[in-house]
Amino acid sequence: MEAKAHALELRSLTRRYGSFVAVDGVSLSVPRGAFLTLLGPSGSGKTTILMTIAGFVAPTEGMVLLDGSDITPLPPERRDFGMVFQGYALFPHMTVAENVAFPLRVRGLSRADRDAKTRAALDLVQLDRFAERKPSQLSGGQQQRVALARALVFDPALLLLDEPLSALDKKLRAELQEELKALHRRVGRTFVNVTHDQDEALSLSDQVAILNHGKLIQLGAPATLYEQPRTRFVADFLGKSNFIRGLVRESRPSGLLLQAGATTLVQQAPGGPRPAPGTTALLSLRPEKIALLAAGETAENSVSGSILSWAYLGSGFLLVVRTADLGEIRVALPAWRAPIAPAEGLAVRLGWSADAAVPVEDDLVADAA
Amino acid sequence: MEAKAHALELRSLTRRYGSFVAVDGVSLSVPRGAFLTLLGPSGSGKTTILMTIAGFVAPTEGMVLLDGSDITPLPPERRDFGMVFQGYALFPHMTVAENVAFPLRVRGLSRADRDAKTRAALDLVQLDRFAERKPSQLSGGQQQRVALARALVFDPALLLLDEPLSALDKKLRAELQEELKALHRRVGRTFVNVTHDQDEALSLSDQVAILNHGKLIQLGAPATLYEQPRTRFVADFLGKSNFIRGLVRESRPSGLLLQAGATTLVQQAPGGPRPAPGTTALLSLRPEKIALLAAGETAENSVSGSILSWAYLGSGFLLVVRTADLGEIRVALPAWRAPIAPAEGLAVRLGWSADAAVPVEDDLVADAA
Amino acid sequence: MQRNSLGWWLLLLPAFLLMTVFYIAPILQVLTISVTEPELGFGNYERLLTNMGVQRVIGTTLRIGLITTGIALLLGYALAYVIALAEPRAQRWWLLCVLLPLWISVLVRAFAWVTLLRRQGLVNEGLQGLGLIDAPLPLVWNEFGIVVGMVHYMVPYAVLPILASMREIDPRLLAAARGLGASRRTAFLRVFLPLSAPGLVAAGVLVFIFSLGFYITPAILGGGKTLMAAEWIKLQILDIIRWGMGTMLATVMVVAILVTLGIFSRIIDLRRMFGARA
Amino acid sequence: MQRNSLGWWLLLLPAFLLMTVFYIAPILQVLTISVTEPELGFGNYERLLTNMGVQRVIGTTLRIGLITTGIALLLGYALAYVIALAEPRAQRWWLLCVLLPLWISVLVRAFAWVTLLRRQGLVNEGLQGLGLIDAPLPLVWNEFGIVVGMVHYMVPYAVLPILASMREIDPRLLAAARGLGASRRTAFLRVFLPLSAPGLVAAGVLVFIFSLGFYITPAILGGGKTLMAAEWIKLQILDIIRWGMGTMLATVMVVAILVTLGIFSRIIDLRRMFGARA
Repeated sequence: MEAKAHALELRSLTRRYGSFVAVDGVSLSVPRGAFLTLLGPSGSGKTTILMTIAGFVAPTEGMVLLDGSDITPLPPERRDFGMVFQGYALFPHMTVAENVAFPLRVRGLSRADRDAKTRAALDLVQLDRFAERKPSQLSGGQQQRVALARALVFDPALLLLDEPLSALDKKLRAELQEELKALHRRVGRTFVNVTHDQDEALSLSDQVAILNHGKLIQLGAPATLYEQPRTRFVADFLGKSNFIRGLVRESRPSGLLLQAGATTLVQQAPGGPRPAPGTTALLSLRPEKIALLAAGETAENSVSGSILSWAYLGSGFLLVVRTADLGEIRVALPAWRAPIAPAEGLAVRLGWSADAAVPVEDDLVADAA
Repeated sequence: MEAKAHALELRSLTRRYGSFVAVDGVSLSVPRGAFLTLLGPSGSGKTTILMTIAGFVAPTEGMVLLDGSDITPLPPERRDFGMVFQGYALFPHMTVAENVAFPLRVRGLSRADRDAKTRAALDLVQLDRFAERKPSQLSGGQQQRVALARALVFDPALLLLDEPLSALDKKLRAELQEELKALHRRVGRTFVNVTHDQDEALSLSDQVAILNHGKLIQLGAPATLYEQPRTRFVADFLGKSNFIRGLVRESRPSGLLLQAGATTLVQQAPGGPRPAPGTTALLSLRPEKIALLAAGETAENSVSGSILSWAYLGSGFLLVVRTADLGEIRVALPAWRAPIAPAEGLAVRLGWSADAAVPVEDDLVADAA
Repeated sequence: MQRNSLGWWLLLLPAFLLMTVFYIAPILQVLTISVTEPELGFGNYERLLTNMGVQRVIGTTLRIGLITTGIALLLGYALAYVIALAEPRAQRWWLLCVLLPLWISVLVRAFAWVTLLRRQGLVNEGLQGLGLIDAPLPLVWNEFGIVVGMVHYMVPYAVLPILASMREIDPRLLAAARGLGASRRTAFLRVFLPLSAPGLVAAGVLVFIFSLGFYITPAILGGGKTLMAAEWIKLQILDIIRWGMGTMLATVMVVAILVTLGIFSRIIDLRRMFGARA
Repeated sequence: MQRNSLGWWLLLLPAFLLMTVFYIAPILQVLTISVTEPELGFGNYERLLTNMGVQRVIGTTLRIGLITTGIALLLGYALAYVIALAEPRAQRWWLLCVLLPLWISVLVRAFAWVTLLRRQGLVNEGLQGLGLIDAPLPLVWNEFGIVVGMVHYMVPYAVLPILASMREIDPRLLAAARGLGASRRTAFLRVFLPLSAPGLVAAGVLVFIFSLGFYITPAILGGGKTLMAAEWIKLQILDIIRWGMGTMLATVMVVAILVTLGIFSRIIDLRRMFGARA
């Protein structure tokens, strides 16, 4: 299987439209057989990057390499990449089988070869029963699977997915996420996926590239990005986070001591450059890593406040707690055997450990530019 | 405030279209000042009920009462209900101020009164700066707030909301949910909301009515519905759930003893009729109420299995565990300090307490009909 | 898609030139003759100020055009309203009925009106049979006949842009107006009418301009007594062989039409007039 | 919305009846005359089988109609393709250029073609000036002239339905075809052409039917030598005063058109022809 998987590399890819820079010097490489997701808000350049890989957009600068050889000048039909378009782009005048056979037909395969491969591809996505239907007679999820079969039937070097799940409703999306993950494992090919849905990126990918304003902000495994975001944008875009600003009082290998108003915070600072004493540092603290402290209970960091508002979500509560020194802090609390019954104005004490938060760069100014 | 809030009652409301029964004998009452959400999948009749309350649809049978008096024959313009339509339905040829003043104008208020009330309503939704803009110049969230101001400006007896947040993206939706909740508290009026989004229903409402195929399945506070669903449909529609079927071996006031294959389950059965020994019972067990047991650890119920698949969601893992006796069990596990690193095929032991699951009626057959 | 786009355009250039020549050249030719026949100069145009006959023709054309436009808009709006509010299945049938006459040669339709409206026609005989009139009414070979025939021809052209405009109106807006306290009538006047106005204006411009250039219907239903611009031009060119005068009025008409379009293109989307939304 | 809907429809009933009578009555009247003049019976229709003149006219009409349709579709498809692929701003201009001739009276356009194509016209003098021909070519007062004028008139009507059909094609389908390995040409032939076919068929029906009933252009550019159906009808009725024969051919045309529409309405959506999507 690995033999069929290819490695992709982007070298300082830039694409300008007039004075607008859609993609700004993005370099990254995708190992053989990996599942890479390009994640970012709309306008972050993620789709332009995918279209550059596919050959529909010519980069202004930089190049695209497949297994080390430059494919930048090749037109899309010569790249041999499978692609699943947003909204699937199935040919409405062809049956499911004709859709799947299309890439084989334009490659001039014999009828027998075409039929065999089409049947195998439809089997792969469990749609063999629907071969003679028109795409319009299929549900959204089935159409999506036809698009996958069509993109995989000609053994493409790479599978490109442009928001493949965005047209589906919530329940179906979760289901097809699992299927897509299983399919990736089964065919063992390199997948490049584009999405703006953080849950999809986290649960599907081996590698996630976070983009904003055309720039690559951080690339890494899902857990790395969630637990050690490099910047405020990454922490905010991938899940919810609280941001705490403090003055660095001490900076040692064992950690930082931060001052925010009258509250002193202890913070581990694993690896990387540590901020100098006297500067301000920004911490990202996930709501689910904060606990409500019972009377007398202690934690490495603790702060008092009162509940400003709360929402019931079934499996949990989301509290917004107003604190004197740290502003509003969001806390996620499991609802099952919750230590308190949330009510507005209720006084609570929050606690978290020294390794719960992470220091992040503040790229909010760049973001607004 | 309470004086301005009104009570609404529906008495065995039925609406047929030919042989299709869109609403099937729905009775419910909304107390003064409450926030009721009608929740159900598409085609469940929730929108038809709202349109019947608004007066756009005449019921085939049954009636609509406001503060005890029958308003069924009144046309919509005589009911004096505020309504926020799906997609807002702002008048594109009028400015924001003209839109908000429209209900006052058709009621023949003087110019001075109109201006004062319009200004007050725009203040309420913090849009006073945008009074002279056209709706097309506003963002989705701002348009939604104009629609709210327009629906509230004439002191309506009731505010009806038809999927008010469905056109907005995820982040904005969460933001406006909080605003809508605060607005409800501020104006102290009775709100009736329609949605298919379970999170919105849980976090916004005082009361949720779950509908399916035109029938009212269960009515209650969000936590009651989530923790004590009456039927399988309710448990499945509101959040994720595992369903476990077992043979009742013993049935006592203290609880049930169920047999599922070689596994014996202990289950509390609070209130209500208890199933007789020898019958089968269906339990709904939420994924977040299941714990992974460490070696030697015990629980009231426990079962062994192996991880079939797993997904990383940032704040947690979702495991699908295959067990011999109970089939596939979904387990939600916090990712922060997770006791295991999930991997396919890993053997795990699951445990839960006797009060974690709830017995539910199996309405899946009725659902398929 | 962006690569090779220059080569692409070079390929299209001949087509573009051909179309321009094909479309613009005939019009320019007409314009040229109007200042060269019978002699070089603006002599033909001076007649606009001096020749009573031309002035009367222009007056008649404008008057009939305006009356036709008014009636066609009224009928067209009513029809479009009925169609827009009908069930989808009924809409299909209504639309077919409205468009059907478009398929039938305008000449055939003009003759049909003659047979209906003449002294021994169905209308006069019917009214006499009912005892409502003693002598036949003069329904044809006058302006009345022309207007009837032209309105009949124009109503479908009025319906299409108005209907397109009405279809763009979100039906929830009317429900919203009712829900906010407006009666059916107020909802129509305050919401539906203003929102369908662009279609009404587009239909008005379309029908008026078409009326100005109408030939067959006025020629047959007017019976040679009421002259409109197109028939006058044909008379000048084919019968009196005064190409200069004929092309002069043709040029005036083309210029007037282009100016009207130029003015309205700033107000409304011209594509609306053909029901085609870009 | 549902309440009072009966009262609502009663209100519309008079309008409905009026429109039916207004539209259907003239057509029925024509049909009646064809079996009552000069005497009751199908005598006029028997001439279809016996009269060489009628048969020649019908043959000429069908031949010119088919040629016009073919050329107009070819030009219309090329133009619509260019417009569909152009930038939105460019699209606006192209569309305006294509629609412009629609605004100008068909009579004026017919005369314009006469001046261009006649022996001393711009085309012949140009070709002679370039030395390409020695004697003027017979470009007008024959079928060639009629076809040129009719194609000029029909191209916009061909462009609109084809363009509407092309606009419904999701541009991602072409990208998908390329991405799956199809060259530009294959993507066009296998995806774009089949998906735009409904518009092509609709345009074909529209142009062909319009061609059958055409009067002014053939009358002026044919110079009385090539007779098409509409002119023949006019001759019968106005010049020879044989109402029976004229209305007979008119009826045949109306029936033929309705049958054609009936057949194609099963295949294509008729509303497509006017670019109006319901």
